[in-house]
Amino acid sequence: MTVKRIAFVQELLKFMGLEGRLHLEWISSAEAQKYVDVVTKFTEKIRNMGPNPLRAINEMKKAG
Amino acid sequence: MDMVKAAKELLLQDKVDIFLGYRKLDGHQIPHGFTKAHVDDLDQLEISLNRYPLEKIACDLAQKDPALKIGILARDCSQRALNLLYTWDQLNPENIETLTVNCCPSPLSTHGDCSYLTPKPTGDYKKAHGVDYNDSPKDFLANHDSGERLSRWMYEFQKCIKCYGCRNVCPVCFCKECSLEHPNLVEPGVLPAEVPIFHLIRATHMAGRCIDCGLCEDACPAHIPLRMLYREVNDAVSDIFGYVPGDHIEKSPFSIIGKTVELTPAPMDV
Amino acid sequence: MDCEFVPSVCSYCGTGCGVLFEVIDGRINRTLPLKSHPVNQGKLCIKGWNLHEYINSYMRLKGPLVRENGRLEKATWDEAVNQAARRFTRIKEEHGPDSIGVLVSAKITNEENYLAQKFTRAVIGTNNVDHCARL
Amino acid sequence: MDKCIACGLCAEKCPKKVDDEYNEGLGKRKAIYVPYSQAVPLKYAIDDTICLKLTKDRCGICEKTCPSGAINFADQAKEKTLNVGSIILAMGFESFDPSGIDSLGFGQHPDIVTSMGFERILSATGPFGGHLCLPSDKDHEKAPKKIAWLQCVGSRDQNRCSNAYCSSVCCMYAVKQAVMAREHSHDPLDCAIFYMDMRTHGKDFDRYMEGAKKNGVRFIQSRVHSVVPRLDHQGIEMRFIDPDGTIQTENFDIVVLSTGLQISAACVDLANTMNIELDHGNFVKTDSFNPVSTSVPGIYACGVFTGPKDIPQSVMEASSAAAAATEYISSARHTLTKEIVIPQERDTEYELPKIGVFVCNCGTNIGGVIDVPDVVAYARTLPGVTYAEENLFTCSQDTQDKMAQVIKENHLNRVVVAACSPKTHEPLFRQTLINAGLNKHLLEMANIRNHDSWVHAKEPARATQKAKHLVRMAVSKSMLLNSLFETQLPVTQSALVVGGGIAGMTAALSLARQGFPVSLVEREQNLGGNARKLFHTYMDEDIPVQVKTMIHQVNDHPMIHTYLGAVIEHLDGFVGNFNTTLATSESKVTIDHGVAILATGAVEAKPDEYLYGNHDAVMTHLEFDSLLRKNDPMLDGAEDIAFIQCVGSREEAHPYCSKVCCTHSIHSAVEVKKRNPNANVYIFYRDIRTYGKRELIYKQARDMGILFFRYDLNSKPRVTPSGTGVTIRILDHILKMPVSIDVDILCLASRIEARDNQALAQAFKITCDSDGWMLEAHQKLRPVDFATDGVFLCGMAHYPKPIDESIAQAKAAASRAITTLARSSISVGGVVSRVNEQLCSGCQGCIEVCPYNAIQMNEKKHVVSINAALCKGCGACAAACPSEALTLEGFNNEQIYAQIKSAMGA
Repeated sequence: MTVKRIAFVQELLKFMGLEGRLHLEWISSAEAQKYVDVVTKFTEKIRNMGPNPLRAINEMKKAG
Repeated sequence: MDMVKAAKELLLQDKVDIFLGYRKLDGHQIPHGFTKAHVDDLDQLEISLNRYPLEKIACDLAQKDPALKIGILARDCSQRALNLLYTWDQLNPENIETLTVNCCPSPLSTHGDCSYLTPKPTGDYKKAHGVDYNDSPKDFLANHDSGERLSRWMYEFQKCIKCYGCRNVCPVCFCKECSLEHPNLVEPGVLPAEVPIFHLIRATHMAGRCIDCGLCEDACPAHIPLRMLYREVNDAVSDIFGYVPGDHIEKSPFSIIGKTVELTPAPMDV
Repeated sequence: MDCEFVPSVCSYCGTGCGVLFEVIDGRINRTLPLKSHPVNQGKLCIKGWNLHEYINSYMRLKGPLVRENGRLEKATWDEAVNQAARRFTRIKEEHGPDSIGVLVSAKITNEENYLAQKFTRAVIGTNNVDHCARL
Repeated sequence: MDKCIACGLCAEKCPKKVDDEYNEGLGKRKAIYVPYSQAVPLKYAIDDTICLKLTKDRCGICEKTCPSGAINFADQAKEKTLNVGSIILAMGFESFDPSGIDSLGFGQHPDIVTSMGFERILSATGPFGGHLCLPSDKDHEKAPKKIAWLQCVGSRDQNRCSNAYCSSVCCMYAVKQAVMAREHSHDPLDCAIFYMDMRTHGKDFDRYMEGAKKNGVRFIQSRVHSVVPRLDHQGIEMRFIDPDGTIQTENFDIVVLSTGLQISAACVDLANTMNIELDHGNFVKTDSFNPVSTSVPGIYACGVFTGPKDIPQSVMEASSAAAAATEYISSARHTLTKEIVIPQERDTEYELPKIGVFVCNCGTNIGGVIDVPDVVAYARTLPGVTYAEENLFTCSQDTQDKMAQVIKENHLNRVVVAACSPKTHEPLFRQTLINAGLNKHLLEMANIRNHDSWVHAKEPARATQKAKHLVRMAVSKSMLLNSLFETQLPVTQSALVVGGGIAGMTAALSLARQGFPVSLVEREQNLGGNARKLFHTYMDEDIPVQVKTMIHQVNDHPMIHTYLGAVIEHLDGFVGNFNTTLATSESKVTIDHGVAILATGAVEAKPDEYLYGNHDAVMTHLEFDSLLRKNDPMLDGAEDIAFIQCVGSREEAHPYCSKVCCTHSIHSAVEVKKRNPNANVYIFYRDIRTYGKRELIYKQARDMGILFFRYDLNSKPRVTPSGTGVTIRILDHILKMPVSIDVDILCLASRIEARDNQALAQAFKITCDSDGWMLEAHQKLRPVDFATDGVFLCGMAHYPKPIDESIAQAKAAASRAITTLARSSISVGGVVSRVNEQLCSGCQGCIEVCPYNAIQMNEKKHVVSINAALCKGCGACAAACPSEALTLEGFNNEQIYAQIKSAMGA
């Protein structure tokens, strides 16, 4: 179920120009190293993508 | 007119208790529920170029009386909407009779009289900064890079005045409580709405549901190209799951657990 | 079961959008935009979409109520009007006419609105009058 | 041991290292250690053979580092005496040690490993963290490109070891390891399995093997002659004869020896002490009709100790042994139970939140990294918090008592414990709340150990910050917590058993012997099912005689009511409270029952090939058994008899193995040969699957001169009529020549086919798989349960199986059923889903996603309703509902949003 929803939302976000910001990975509680690797890699990836463009838009809007 | 005769027959032979169609009142083509008691009113039956969500009205009626037999003037999109509402148990197919109206061109008929077939005019500014009504999702994706897609959609979304018209007019929006009114998701009383959360919530909820009738886009006072957005939603659902809402009576892949779809999560590319 | 549609004009503001009431068995159930109306062309704002809600609202006031000992009690029109007149007169005498303001509503007719401003200016004697739909 | 909190400081400091036997010597462990990461209870143990303190009275550093004073070097082994009514032996097996077989090279090269060793290599908790690499590579980086598995190492072998039996599980685990190794590997990996017969006879196993084949795992039918480490260190050389008869040499990076299962000397000793009879393979001697009973009354055995078997069968036998062990001592049930006195629960509904926050130091586990006093001070500033303190060990008994005291004195009505994982300690803290007179659901935990101090040990300042965030989130959720209540529903303490074959009768008898009334329903006019048509088991037990005894026992038992010629017409209710309407030809009966066991069996399919139905000489097994039973003259006159295996099984339309036919055919063949030693008996097969102890009868058959011909699916035997007999033509795979054999009787090992269980499945809300077999809750761990509570399965309705396995499963089903029946009531509620009928639009999106069938549609109101007795609180429905009409109690949207908001508001 999760994989279906995520696959769809990933498509939708891509269409909106927000691709790559959602990721799904199955990690069992026994796979500590995999968890660390995935989270580190994803954090790094998001950091490289720069600040959240939506935050800027919403702040601009609030300021009028 | 054959249509009138057929509708009269439905009422007179008690096949339906009420027939939903259109009539002209004060110069406006508006929906009307024809009954056996006033069967001659059917002489005024119109097909109407202005489409209203007759299926939603049928739901309203069915909710008040689940046993009510309803006749309905059905375009292709209505037929899809009805199928979807059958799927989700909002209408009982045994209680619905349809009179089909030619609208979208099909192999059976060469012409269609639906106003939605003509392209909508898109202004120059919208073409330059927003999203063209008449673009196909695939072209839009191909012709604009990621940053531009975002800025174009945000341009469209930030016009939203949160009238909820898109939801209110939608023939397949039947939930009693709507996530768009959930204070934790969409902050009430705040305008403009935080982008793009309102529209993304709606888009996700339309997945596996949107029957592409275009009434939402028509009802939008801010001219947001909603039909094009939900077409992308439909494309995604059909590409991933091979499911076309309203095509037949079958629950959406998001409501079926199990092996029907075998997907693996997309890899993370850095 | 009867189901008819009644075209009307939105009463919330001065724009005058065309609306269509879905009336099931004599009870208004839903508002739709009137697609062929020249003003709004099938679109509505959030207020217009919910135009039908107040008519059957359980919170709607259907008769005069007078507050007695901190509680609202049902009263006749005469009692209510007399009490209001008495209190307004006293307030005006003690604090002057500008201590009173009148807010009128879009949900009453033009004529009633006219009367309200006439009442405010001529009877009470102040220009403190306003309307909720000053778009 | 009570004091150990498994912080691991002792092992960190311990200076003594040895090879870790759990990782098959591929890694190291300390002298103070946790034997394996899933150990329950999670406590450290000292290896007294190597501990410096215990062996040489030096060191003792662990005692100094232990923060909770859990180490006691003076602890001695103690002798205890227990008085028990029954004993169950479940002592398991040891993996065959291949060091003695020189030709396999084990111990001569680090990259030749046993299957157990390879299992550890693939495991995330294994020596290389789940990274597939060459054990010979010191850096654990070099990945293998080619891996070979050698089957039957220490099994089916009386030359190089004395294990004549088949170990039953190695074929399947080798396939699994090959598939998993390929998944683990980043580069394409060549996996080859060298085998004699592929014995993947379990449920869905053949499908798995075919999938592996399709994905490129190579299966080579060959017994490998020798495994030689190459002198140039370029892998391992294997020499073998391929199916065409040519000698081949191939190099592999890793060679896995699929070692068999055997009984350890210690187990044999214990068995001898107990006077339990063992068989040739040192397994406990059992019979088909009492598969878990040993030769000593009152002592039962299960698992590999009674014969080689896989996990599902072991689990079944375990439950089965429990049933057998309790059958004769059931009168003692509940005689030693003690009642717990629970304090009156305080009504907190109209109180303002008064939150108490307890932050745990966990010795130095948390306190060593996080500034706990700072977190406590911060917690005091949070809205709603009226009390906050730190504990050294929140989970210790004295702290528990103190907490209960604090809760009472300060009138706390919400409790936040910032400590470890709710997985391990939530039940404990819930008990503390109960003891303090609070509803146990008014507890929220913040995991500042596993999620914080352990992973951010190097950044104490930021870890403290994160601890504050976690506490703030927990506090904001706890503010919205409600008391949740459980109600008690009475249980109808009787059972319904559907199906009166061997499995159904066994289950009914087991339940009745344990004191529970049983309604046994059989569709036919008599009991016994398929077993009435069978001849002998492979152990030469007379099946019809045994079945007759069983039918007598059923008919004579006062607790069993049998309904013959009856079908289930309607079923209502749920676990503990079922209500079934039965229809017989004359009347209708309504039965109330608490549980149901489905034992509807299976049928022998009628073949549509090999002239079956068109020639009198061609028959199925059941028909052949009837000849044997009646000593039919047709048998005496037959000089040549043939058997064709896999008729309708393991084909595209029916891709499963019928499991019993190889043994059945061989046993019949042996019987024929015994009656007429001059008869020629031929068996045409694809893989001979005489698993476990059944291998011995295969050996016997070969010794008696029965001829075996292997055929492929794409070159099946061709059968043509010739007079009173038939002619079988086949391409012999050794001679590479067509062979033609005239026989008088041809017996077809026809497929076992599932019954049409659709109506039953619908009534009991269970599912059947694509082959028609009923689908259990979990193929390995819950083989007799359904996802629907209170319904159990056994016998061939689950999958084709021989009598001993059917009986084991039937007793297991009875045992599982008794876990419900033995209680007078079940509690319902707590963390379950709830429907807000006002918001439900009746779209039924939730019904499809509920894995437990706990949601029904209320047609009248056009809304759904949840059966709290069936709901397991998974939350799938809450996620599926578009209107948030369904919420999961204790995890409702408000609570979760409060947590998210509080996390974002940092």
